[in-house]
Amino acid sequence: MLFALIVLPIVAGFALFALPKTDTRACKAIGVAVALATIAMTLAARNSEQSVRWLSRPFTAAFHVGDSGIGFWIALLLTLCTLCAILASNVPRLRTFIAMLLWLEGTMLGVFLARDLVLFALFWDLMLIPVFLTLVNWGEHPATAWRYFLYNFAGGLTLLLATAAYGILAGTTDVIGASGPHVVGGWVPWIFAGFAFAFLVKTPVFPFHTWMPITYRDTPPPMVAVVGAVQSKAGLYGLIVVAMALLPDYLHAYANVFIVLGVISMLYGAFVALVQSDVKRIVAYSSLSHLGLIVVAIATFNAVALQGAVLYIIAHGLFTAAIFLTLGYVEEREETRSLVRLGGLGAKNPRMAGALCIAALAALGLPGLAGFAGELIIISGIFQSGLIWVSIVALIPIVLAAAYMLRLYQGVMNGPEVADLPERRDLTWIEGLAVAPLIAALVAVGVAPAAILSFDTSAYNVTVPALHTAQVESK
Amino acid sequence: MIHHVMGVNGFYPLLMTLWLLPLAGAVLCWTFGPQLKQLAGWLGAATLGTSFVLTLLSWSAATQNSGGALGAHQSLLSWIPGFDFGLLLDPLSLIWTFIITGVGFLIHFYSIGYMHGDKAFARFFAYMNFFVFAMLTLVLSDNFVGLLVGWGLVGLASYFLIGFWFERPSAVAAARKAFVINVVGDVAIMFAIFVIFTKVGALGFGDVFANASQLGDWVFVVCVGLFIGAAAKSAQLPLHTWLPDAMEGPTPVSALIHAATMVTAGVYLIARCAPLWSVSSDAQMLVGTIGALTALVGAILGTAQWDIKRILAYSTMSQIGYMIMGVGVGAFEGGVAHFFTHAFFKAQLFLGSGLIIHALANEQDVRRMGGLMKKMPFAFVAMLTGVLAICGIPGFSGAFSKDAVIYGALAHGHPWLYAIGLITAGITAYYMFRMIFLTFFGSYRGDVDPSELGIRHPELAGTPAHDEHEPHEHDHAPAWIMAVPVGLLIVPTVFAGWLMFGEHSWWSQFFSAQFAPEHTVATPVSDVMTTVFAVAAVLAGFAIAYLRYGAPAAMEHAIERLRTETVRMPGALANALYFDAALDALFVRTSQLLGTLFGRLIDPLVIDGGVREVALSARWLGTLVRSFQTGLVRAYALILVIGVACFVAYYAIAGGVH
Amino acid sequence: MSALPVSLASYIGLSAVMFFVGVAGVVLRRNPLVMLMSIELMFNAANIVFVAFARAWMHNAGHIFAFLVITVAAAEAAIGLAIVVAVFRSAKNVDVDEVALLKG
Amino acid sequence: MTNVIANPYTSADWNVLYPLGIVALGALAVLFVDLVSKKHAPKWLTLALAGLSVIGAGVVCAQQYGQNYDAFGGGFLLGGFAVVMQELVLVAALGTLALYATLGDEERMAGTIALLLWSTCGAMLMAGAANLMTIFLGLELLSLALYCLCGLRENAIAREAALKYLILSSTASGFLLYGMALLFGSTGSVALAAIAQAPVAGNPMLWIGCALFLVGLAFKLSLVPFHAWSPDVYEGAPLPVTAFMSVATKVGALAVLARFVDAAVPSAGAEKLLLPLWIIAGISMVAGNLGMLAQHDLKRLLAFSGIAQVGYIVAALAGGGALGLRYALFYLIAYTFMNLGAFAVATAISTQAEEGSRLANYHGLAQRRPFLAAAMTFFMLALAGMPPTAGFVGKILILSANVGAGYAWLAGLLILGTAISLYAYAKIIRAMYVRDEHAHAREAHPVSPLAWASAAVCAAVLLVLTFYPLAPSNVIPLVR
Repeated sequence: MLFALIVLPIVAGFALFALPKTDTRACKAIGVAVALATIAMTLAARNSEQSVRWLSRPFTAAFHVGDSGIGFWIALLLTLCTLCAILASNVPRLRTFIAMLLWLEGTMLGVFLARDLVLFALFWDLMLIPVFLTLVNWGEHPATAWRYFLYNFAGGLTLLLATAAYGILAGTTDVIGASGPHVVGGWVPWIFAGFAFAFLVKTPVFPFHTWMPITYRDTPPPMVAVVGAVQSKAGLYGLIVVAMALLPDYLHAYANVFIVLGVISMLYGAFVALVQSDVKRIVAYSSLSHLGLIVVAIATFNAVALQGAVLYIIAHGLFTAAIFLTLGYVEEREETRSLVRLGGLGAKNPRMAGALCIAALAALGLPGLAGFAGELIIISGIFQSGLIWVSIVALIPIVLAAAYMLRLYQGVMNGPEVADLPERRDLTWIEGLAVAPLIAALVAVGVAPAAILSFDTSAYNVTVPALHTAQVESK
Repeated sequence: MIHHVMGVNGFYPLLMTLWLLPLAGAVLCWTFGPQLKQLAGWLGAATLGTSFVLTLLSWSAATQNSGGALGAHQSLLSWIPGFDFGLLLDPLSLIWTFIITGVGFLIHFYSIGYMHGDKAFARFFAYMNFFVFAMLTLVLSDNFVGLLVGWGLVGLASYFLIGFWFERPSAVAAARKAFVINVVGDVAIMFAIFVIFTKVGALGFGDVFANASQLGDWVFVVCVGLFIGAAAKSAQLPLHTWLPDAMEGPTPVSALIHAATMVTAGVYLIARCAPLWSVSSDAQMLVGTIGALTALVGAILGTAQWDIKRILAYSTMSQIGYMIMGVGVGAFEGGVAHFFTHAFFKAQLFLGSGLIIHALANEQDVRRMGGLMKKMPFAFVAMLTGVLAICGIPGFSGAFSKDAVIYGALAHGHPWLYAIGLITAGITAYYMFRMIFLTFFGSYRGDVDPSELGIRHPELAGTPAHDEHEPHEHDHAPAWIMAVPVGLLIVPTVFAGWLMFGEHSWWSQFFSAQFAPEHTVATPVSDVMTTVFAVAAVLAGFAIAYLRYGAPAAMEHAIERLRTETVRMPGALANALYFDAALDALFVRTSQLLGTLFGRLIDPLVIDGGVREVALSARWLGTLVRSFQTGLVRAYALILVIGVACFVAYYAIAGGVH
Repeated sequence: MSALPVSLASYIGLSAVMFFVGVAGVVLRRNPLVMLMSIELMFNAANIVFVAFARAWMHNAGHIFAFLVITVAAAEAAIGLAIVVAVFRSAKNVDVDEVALLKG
Repeated sequence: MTNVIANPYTSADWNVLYPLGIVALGALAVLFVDLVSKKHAPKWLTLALAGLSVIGAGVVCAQQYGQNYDAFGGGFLLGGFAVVMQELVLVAALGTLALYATLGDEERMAGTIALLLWSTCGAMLMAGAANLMTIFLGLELLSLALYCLCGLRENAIAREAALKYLILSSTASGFLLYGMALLFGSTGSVALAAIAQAPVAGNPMLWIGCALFLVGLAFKLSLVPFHAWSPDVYEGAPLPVTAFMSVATKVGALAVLARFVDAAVPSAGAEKLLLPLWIIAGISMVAGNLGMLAQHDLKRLLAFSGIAQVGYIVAALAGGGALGLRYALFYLIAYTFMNLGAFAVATAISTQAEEGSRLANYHGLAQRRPFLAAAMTFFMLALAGMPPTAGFVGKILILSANVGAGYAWLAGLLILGTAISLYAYAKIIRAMYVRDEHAHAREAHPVSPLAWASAAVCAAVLLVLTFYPLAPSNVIPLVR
């Protein structure tokens, strides 16, 4: 089941090419069907795992896939985002584009469901390829693809190196989802550095972030919805299941570095987002800001912060995807992304405005929506772990988020109608359908986030009991 | 840990219904707006009316008291592990619910007339109902997180309603400003929540207050955090600047959200957290002082306004200053009482001003009014009762509550705050009667050229021209729809204060189980003397206002005097004491500067520049490797020989040839 | 006429000189034919060493090797000539420095 | 008495050479058929004969797997290692035949194929060679035939390539040979094992002999700084020859090198003795990849790539551990298929008139030939060491070998080199996938099914090597 889940989208992506190039409806229909199937299979595959022997020397490795506790939720997010992205896709050469989305889904499912480090690294590098090809094919600037390539493959390389070295020291790489064997030796700091570099570049964190705004700018909206929402989480997921679980001593030792980088990212991204005029760049920098918070959360080794981090990973994915998709509609209709040009669309496009509004509100942490729950739990965890000043500083980006998200929303939807914008109709039902599940999930996760917090934190060497254990004690 | 729940646990369907009805109304109005047309207004009002009735029916449940558990508690759902969300209706939240649904109903009803013909009529009622739902969430929540959720949602509703006419850039900017400042408050409350969660391990009010001692010295931090939240929501210094701008919203919005209910959430928060406040005298001092200063500054700024709604906005700020001062110093009963009466008379004033604005086709500048008493006697009566109440003329509602607050400051050992309260009372009388004289007395100035009145930019001076709002002549709603709520509000505006009259008033009975007995100090003057002082101050204020605006001499030269006053307005007053400019320079400009610096300088030059150097050097090295490929066989042979020479040299040395 | 025994070192010395002459020829001469001849010199320098040491070790592998090398060198010369002729078929004089189409 | 002298070797010795003999006879058969034909032997017949002999040799060779025999007094060591290496050479030959089927002209076909087969014989001989004589013989057989093959085309650059190859390679052979002579002189033996284990202290002739011997091998492997010939020769030679050369010479030379390292490692001075080898391997990884950055010709680019790839493989031998050797072999196998695959794609887009090796030929290939473009992408990713290719697994294995053997600096250089190479390989990928405005102008000519199939097979093998747990430790034998 799990193997099938990973392979299905990849194979389907190839199979699409058997269809005639012009039959975009069929391509889309198949894409949607595959995405729906992956959602169903992901749900069905919870708590299951599969393993097949792979290498026995120099270390044991296996094709071991399964839910690491956290991976399931991200996989679910991924399948949902992919479905929405395929529904919302409306680009030239649609067949190839949908194939790219499906490949991206399959490879990323591999990343989040891999229980073996080598398999993880393998899918990690694979997931970069569809994005790179998309940038080459649909991007506006050739330099963007290179920048993406340069940074991410450099990260992929250090990941490979670290994986190999870890495997040799530990004797096995079949370790994800548990607290792995304790590795020691002079090499371990370098192994840790290799992992950390890959994860921090992918997330990204200041100062490795400069590939990200331009990548988000140039990738077509449906793809960037998946990339911004889910691919960026690969780094954080890696930090949790690899750095926290397998190399806790070193994450402890270098926690301050991570916290400082996270805090800088948080503030840096928020400030830059305040003054951007390209709407996609605003969201890109807001991601830098939001994900910085999660990096801090992970570095605290606090169970509550970790639970919040996972919740916020999901929440951030949902609202980022929703914002990007909606902005994609805007761009498609108005042929511009500049806040200088845009304005006043809300009057004629209430559905579009509503979707963007809810997504933006979730992004700025409106209480009751998903983003708020994540932020609240994360920062409580940070406070709980004694980093009081960090928790205070972490509140600043929330205020800034309100400013830039409203600037974004109002700049597009409010104000007097701009006469020279091409006037188009409101969202079609299928476009609405593409955003609706994300919006619904934002509300649902905001109101009842408990399920996502239920994973077992004990594998991650946290120092303080998690929320649900606290509950057990209290009863 | 034993769970302490405030209120008697049970199943209260009425409570849940009155909470959720407005949400249902909002959803219906939003979803079926185009189909409902004018019915949306009636639907919105009806849900609130029903909620109000349900509130009255829940009265006995809210006031039940069994073994220390006061009020009704309804468990709802487990939000995150360990944190259950529930509803709590006790006397404190009952008072708020009463106002929210009661006054809210009247304002909704009024809005049916006021908003008649607006193209987004249904959307308006959806937002309004949503606001009521959010506000009820705020006051009915039994824990800090739920309160914060309501806190954020009312901010959102406020944002929507301030920016209701979102085609107007000024409305859009005002909405954003209000929201961002309120988020500052939200995060401060979040911080307080972190402290409580870490130190106490629970977030339910009952648990927290029962274990408040575990907070230790952190209780001051918690109080400050909560107070920053309260200050942002309730327009306390220095976070008040959004409130005057919020008048960009339709007048019923100003009446409901920015006068009667939402802006008093800070008062509710402090009253709710009375067990925390009563153990932190530092917090009392801080909050009481800021409340008093806000009352004073709001009143001073109120004297310099020309826009009728901005006058009322500053007066709201000033009056909330009183309430905050009251609950801040520990006079919870008095502070809450002032909330109660203020809700009536301020709603009354706003709705009354709405009548004027509506009749004058959206004219809001008092300089262009005048002599309206004859044209609009009903509005005059409504406004006058409101003004008398706000000034605290004995017998009118405001007198009882305001004097209780001012005296409370003295009784809790803050003579300076007492003095400020009395001075503010005088100033209040001055600017309120200034408004009355300018609006209703003298002759109508609406046909005078604005420049003669000193209005340099009429379009910027509070006279918005929003066609979509302007009702068509033939399409007026019946006049009674707007008149009835105003008329009904006159009753509590005048009489509500009597509930608080006397040593063992109904009010103090009502709250006897809610608030712990207050620790008062011996006062040099009695409460009766306080009323005398207050009346004296009010009379003084009235006298000045009369001399400047109401006396026959002033009336004769009204136009010249107004022009002079406008032109000679001191800069500090004209610019609202530079609060806006200071906040702008300190935070907004700085943030933008940093953003520009990072985005334009560090990203492209420092980081990318470094990476580019690396890439370029790789390419340069590639060219270097290439440059050896000259294509000449002999050159290759030479390279080969040199390589061999190196090899041989190494091996010769390593092999021991000396 | 006295027959002085020739030491092993002399053979090695001779072969080393031959070898260096060969190497110098490859690097310095521009005529491909001369270069090929220089390479033959290098091969034959090796042959001298083989034969000398075959004698010294009393091991006939050196001899066999030398024959092998002679054969290979002959084949190489043949192929080399063919290629040189093919390259310079139309040219009046032969100069490897003028053959540099492939570079960079 | 005479019996013994006349026939020192038994049939067991000669049995070992069956595969080689079949290939050599195949070459003769090809020539014979051409001789008896009216004008030329038909192209298909030549290729079929050659193909049959190569496949037959492969089958016979495979049957030898598992037998261990020191043939010809240690001149040729039969064992798993030799079998695997010979099979690789045969694979290269078969692939080259497929390319010739597309590109060769009938007139010269028989001679060309015969030379190719003899060249194959040389490489196969090297695969099992364990003494200096067989090594030299194999090397020269391989090289002499290749000189001719390079020049077998009627144009100036092919001949220039042949001339350069001839002169430089012969010079290198001269060094190698002189080194061999010194080794023989200093140890009195021609057996690699005896040489490598000779006492090293106070034996300068041995050391200098080693230096020259290793230089000769490094030249054949085109390790920096002995690489200068390879870009020019690769570019100038006909496409199939380049393909063959890029694999077969490297397989042969690596087989010898691996034997030498394996034999030398247990001795006392081994670390010192082999250090220069690791150093030039490290330099090659970086310099080879750097050299790729500014190239516009696929063959030239792959020449630089080959420099770096061989650097990786040699680096895997560092430390001399048994695992390192196996990983080197694994990577060599993978390298064989990825290189052949890339050349197969290049052949598929070639015409008789023009070889498809200019990078310009690849612009917008994805539009014209999406599957070829996909295959090429796959090979480029494999060369770059990206998943899901065997190149990825191979690199991980080599890294682990390096780190495990204490040569972390080699691992570091490998990472650096790979990082640089990504850029160069991605340039080709991008060229293929970028939208070509003149797409309609470039007519997509028919693709040879054989070239197509070769590419597909290579891709499939690479994929299988990635996912099939071909634990190198189980299947791939040691030097024996």
